[in-house]
Amino acid sequence: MPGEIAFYLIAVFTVAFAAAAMTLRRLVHCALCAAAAFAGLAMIYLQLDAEFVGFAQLLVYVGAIAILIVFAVLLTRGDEVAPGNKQSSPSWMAGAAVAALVLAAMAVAILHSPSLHRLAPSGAEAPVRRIGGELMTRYILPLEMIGVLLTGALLGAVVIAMRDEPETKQPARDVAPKPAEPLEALNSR
Amino acid sequence: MSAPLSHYLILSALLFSIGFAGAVARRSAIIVLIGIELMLNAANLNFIAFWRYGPHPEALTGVMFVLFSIAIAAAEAAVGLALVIAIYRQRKTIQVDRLDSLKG
Amino acid sequence: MKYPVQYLWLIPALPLLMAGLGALLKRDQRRLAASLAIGGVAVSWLLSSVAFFTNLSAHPFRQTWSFNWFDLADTTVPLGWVLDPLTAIMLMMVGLLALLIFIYSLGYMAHDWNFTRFFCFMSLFAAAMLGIVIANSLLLLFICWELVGLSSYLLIGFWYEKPAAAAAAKKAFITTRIGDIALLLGMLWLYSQSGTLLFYDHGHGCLEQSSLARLAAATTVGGMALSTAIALLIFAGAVGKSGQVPLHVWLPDAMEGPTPVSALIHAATMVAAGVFLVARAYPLMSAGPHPAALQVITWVGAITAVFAAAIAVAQNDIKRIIAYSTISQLGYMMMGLGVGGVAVGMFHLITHAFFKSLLFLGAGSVIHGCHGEQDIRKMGGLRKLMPWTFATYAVGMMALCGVPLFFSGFWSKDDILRAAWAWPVSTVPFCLGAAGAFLTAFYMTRQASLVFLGKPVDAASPAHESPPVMTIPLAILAVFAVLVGFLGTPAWPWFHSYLNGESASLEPAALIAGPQLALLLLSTVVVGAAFFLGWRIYGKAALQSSREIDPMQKSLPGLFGLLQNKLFIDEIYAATFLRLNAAFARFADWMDRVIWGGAVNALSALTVLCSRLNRSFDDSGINAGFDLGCAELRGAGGFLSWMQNGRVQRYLRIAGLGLGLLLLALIWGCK
Amino acid sequence: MNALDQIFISVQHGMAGLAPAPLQPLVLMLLSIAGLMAVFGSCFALTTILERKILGRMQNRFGPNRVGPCGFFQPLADGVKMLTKEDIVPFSADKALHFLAPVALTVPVWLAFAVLPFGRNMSAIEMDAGILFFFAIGSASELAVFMAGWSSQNKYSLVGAMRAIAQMISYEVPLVLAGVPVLMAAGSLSLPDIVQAQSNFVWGFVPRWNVFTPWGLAGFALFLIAAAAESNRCPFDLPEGESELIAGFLTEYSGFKYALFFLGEYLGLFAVTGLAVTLFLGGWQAPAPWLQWFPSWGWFTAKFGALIFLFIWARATLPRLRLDQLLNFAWKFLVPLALINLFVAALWWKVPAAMPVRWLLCAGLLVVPFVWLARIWNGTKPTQRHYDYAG
Repeated sequence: MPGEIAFYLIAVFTVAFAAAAMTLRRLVHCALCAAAAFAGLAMIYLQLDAEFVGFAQLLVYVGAIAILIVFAVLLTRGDEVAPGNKQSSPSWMAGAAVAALVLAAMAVAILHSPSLHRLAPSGAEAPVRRIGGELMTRYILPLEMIGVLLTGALLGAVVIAMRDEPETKQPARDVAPKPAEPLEALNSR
Repeated sequence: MSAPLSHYLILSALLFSIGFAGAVARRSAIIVLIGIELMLNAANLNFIAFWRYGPHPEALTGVMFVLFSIAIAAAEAAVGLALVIAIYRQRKTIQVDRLDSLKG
Repeated sequence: MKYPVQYLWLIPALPLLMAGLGALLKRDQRRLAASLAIGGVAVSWLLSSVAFFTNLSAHPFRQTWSFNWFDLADTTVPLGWVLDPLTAIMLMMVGLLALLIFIYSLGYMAHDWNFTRFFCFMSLFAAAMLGIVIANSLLLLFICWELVGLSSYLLIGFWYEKPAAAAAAKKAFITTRIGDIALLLGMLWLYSQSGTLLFYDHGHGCLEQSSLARLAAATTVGGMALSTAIALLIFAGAVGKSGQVPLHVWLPDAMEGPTPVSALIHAATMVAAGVFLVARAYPLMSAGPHPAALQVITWVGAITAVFAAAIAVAQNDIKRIIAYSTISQLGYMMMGLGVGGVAVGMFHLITHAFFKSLLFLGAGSVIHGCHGEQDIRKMGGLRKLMPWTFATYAVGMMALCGVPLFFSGFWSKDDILRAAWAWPVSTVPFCLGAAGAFLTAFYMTRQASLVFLGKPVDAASPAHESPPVMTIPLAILAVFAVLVGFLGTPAWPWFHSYLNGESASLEPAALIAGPQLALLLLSTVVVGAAFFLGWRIYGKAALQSSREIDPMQKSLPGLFGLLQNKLFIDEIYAATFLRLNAAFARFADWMDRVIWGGAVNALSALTVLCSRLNRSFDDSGINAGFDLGCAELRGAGGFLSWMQNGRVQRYLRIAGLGLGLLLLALIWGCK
Repeated sequence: MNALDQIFISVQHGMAGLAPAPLQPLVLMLLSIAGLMAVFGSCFALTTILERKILGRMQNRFGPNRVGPCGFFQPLADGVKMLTKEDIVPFSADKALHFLAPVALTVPVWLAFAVLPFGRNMSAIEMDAGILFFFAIGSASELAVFMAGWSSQNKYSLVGAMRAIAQMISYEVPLVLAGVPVLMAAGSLSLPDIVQAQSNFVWGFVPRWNVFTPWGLAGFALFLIAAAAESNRCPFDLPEGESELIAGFLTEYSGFKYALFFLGEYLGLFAVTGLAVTLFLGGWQAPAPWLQWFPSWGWFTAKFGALIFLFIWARATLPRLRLDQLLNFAWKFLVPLALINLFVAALWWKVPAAMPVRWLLCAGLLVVPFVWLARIWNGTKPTQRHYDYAG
């Protein structure tokens, strides 16, 4: 019973923050609400006995992605709300309608599924040691691929976001690593 | 630890739809990205729920999938936001409805 | 030395590795980049030769090897390679040409500041092309197919700072993508029907008897055999890649790329990949009692052959002429496949690969010598200034025209004409083919006269001969352009027997048996007449100093103008696409405002819909007179462009709508 | 001895035994929380006054010496002052975020203490992925710093927050990487397991702590440096550099909220120091077999105090870095070294344990890149930097 209450509390928390993240006016608020929603999901993972995944979610989403989003908001001056500037796209009703359709379809599907009232088998757990073992044996190839992908994404992100130097003749300055860049950009404001 | 599986699925569907609605209805590219992340997370929640409630929780497949998915989401967010910043430099806007140079 | 088939992957892997290494090099490591690329392709050519000679004496003549790529629940997705005569021949050809053209590029690209990147892309291309050749799975073939398209895109747009090059790259990529989508659909369909994408799998492959019989027996829309439908979809992919009508528009523009690229990709290998695909899937194409797919292939090929040859007559850019000639020759190959089978088409593919890359490299040499000038009206008299280039070019030209007996093009083209003559369905393709041969000889005469004969004009005056690193590959290619033809003469059809896994015998009598002799004479006469006519019109013109106006333009201005503007195909596409796009954009606008905005006045909305539809019908009705094929294409393009208004959110919305509908359909389907 | 060692546990269970049975787990938990908050809260007070006195001594002056005996009631006085001060919220500030930021900073830091083993059987939660929890929780503080800086609507605050985030992100990488070899050695992410893996003694008297291996020593040094930066300690305290940024993201905070930030920073330092003790210094293990009579939490406290003293000492000795030096140091020096260290640690377990050879090989593999990198970065002259906003 306490588990159930905890679940509903966290679920309401998560959905509320997710909705806030999608509807609030200021982008910074949206980003922070999204971070809270991600944290709520991490709690749900913990509640589902997926300890490792929950912490990974927290580390990656709250620790990294939320920060990235916040940086992006500041660098694109997305937090400055002009009075007459509308935040929703012209045909947002169509979007909302499609989203509602999707929700309805999924809800119908879920409510008709035979696994509707299945309860969790007890004793399921994902010990870190076993996750590590599986990662190093059965999932070694995906793991390597993820490594390659992350490297590529890192390089790609740096290259894309790198500022084009106006004068190329100048010998390459001591290029500051990536996190320093947003700061420089910020300083120049 | 006794909420039935369907509640998790409904929660996931809700998150997915919220993310989707945000992604299609807001003008800011950053919100669109957040919405996409939410959708990804909803999918992850499904994986974890099915892993936990499935007949073979010892197989760890759902957990593994989510771990990989989180890693990919991180890469996606990094590249996506870098693109947003690059677009902002170029076009001075990140409102997706004004980025239509690919118009056919 | 035997080549074990499971190591066949080494052949494409080497250039791929070199491409990867090349990508890591710095811009000034030119020597290293070139040696890596050339070394990689040389070793893989050596391996190809070993594989070829292994296959020559192999028994059975087709060996395959496959492995599981990944498992998805109960489904396994295997990939694999095949070593059969088709593969072996293509491996030899691609490897050798790639090697020669890489070496040639050393000279041609010597002054380019992106030298290392060029070799990286070229290696990538070579890897992908070799991958297509060895693939024993339509999936692997498709992967490599897309990689080839990608590297073609990269190389056409190699000088991306030129807007024309960037546009041409985009055009090539997008146009071929239309065909690729059809190929993808065909692939998926084939998979859903036969359950495998392996070509040959010890009796279980999709090109083997059991599966073919099943596919040919089943019927689909309009009573068409399933095998025919799939074959046509696959052929659509080949149409895109091989520049057949109506998707040929990208190939002439692709000449914006560096000339070695044109020679390797847009003459010898990649565009021939479409032909190769049809040859590879030939069992599927010809399955069943009434292989309708082959008829389509024949007609498309024959029309392309004449159509492109006609346009080539009036072009002035030295590379564009050869590009249209390539399209035309690809049409011949398709026709050969349609009427005569794998061997006929493939033989022309091989001979064409050699003489056409020779011509391209020769043209490159001319351009190099004339400091980037490409307009043949501004050239002339290069015969004396560039003797090596002239001699090799002449060989290539005569091979292309089909000058009797000693040139490869003669034998392969004759092969096709003979098969077309014997085609039971219709004799029109034969006539079209003969007409095409005439036009080919004519435009080549025109080009050669204007470029090499007469006195030097304008740009040609300071021309110089190219360095040996360029002329030696030319000479080697010229030798091949002559010799390859003797592999498939009617007297000693070694090529055909090899492809069919038989052994050839020398029968000189076959040369004069049946209609053979008459056909040989006929094509000789056609070529001779064309040479004569060309010489009459242009041989003299070449002697004049100023030729701003083409002699044909003087006598037949209307026809010439039409041809010079490529029959206005580009303009027609542009006009219709734009027009329909506008109509669909209005439609989209309407959707947004009325359906989503609120269904309050649904009745009036219906009226508006009717009137708008009416109007768009009127609009396109006025523009009637265009043939049916283009109209269909136009519709498809218009629909696609409605969805592509460039705003991601529209795409997302459509995707979401699709997801919702799919789910609902599934739910109802399950009940 | 055992009774003394387990005295806190016994007391906790004894008190929980008074509660009705169904509530006992809850009561146990609450007692742990109360204990942690009491101990580290007072530790915070003690550290502030000790730091000021030690700094005073090192700078050849008296520290605070007015309030109470030898000035030891100074923290109390400070506390009273802080709590009674007016709470000022800037007019243009984002009120909600301005209020939430100190909370969001302090709460995760308290949570991080939950997994640290302070003595034998003395960790509030025994978690399978304890160290992962520690770092995951720690990452939340970056968002809190951002909230503080952004909600103040003040340029200095924003710049300070951005600096702090950049610094925290950058130093989190070497921090985690320096810890990874220990996890490899212990084969577990659970902190009690890691301590257990460092029990025993080599040759009967050298403790088998990680710091006594080449990779452990290097990892310990890297970890301490990164930890100092993570908790904004001198010489890495430029996000709140009072002379440059009028205290950075703290500018607009006063009174109780300011006190919370202050508390949060010190608690962060304590948490990461406790982790360093656990990972490298054998946690609560005694340093010699004949010293095992001393209670385990005593050893932990001793090591902990020594490390805190080290941090205070560093503050008195080293000058503050410049921002570009700070980030270059993280990415171009610490991260490569940490990666090399990771490799060396892997090698350590693969090379047969013929002691001298293994030692020499691994130490050499670490020292050579260290010297090389140090020479490279020492040789580069500081470059002229352009500050657009200055003019």
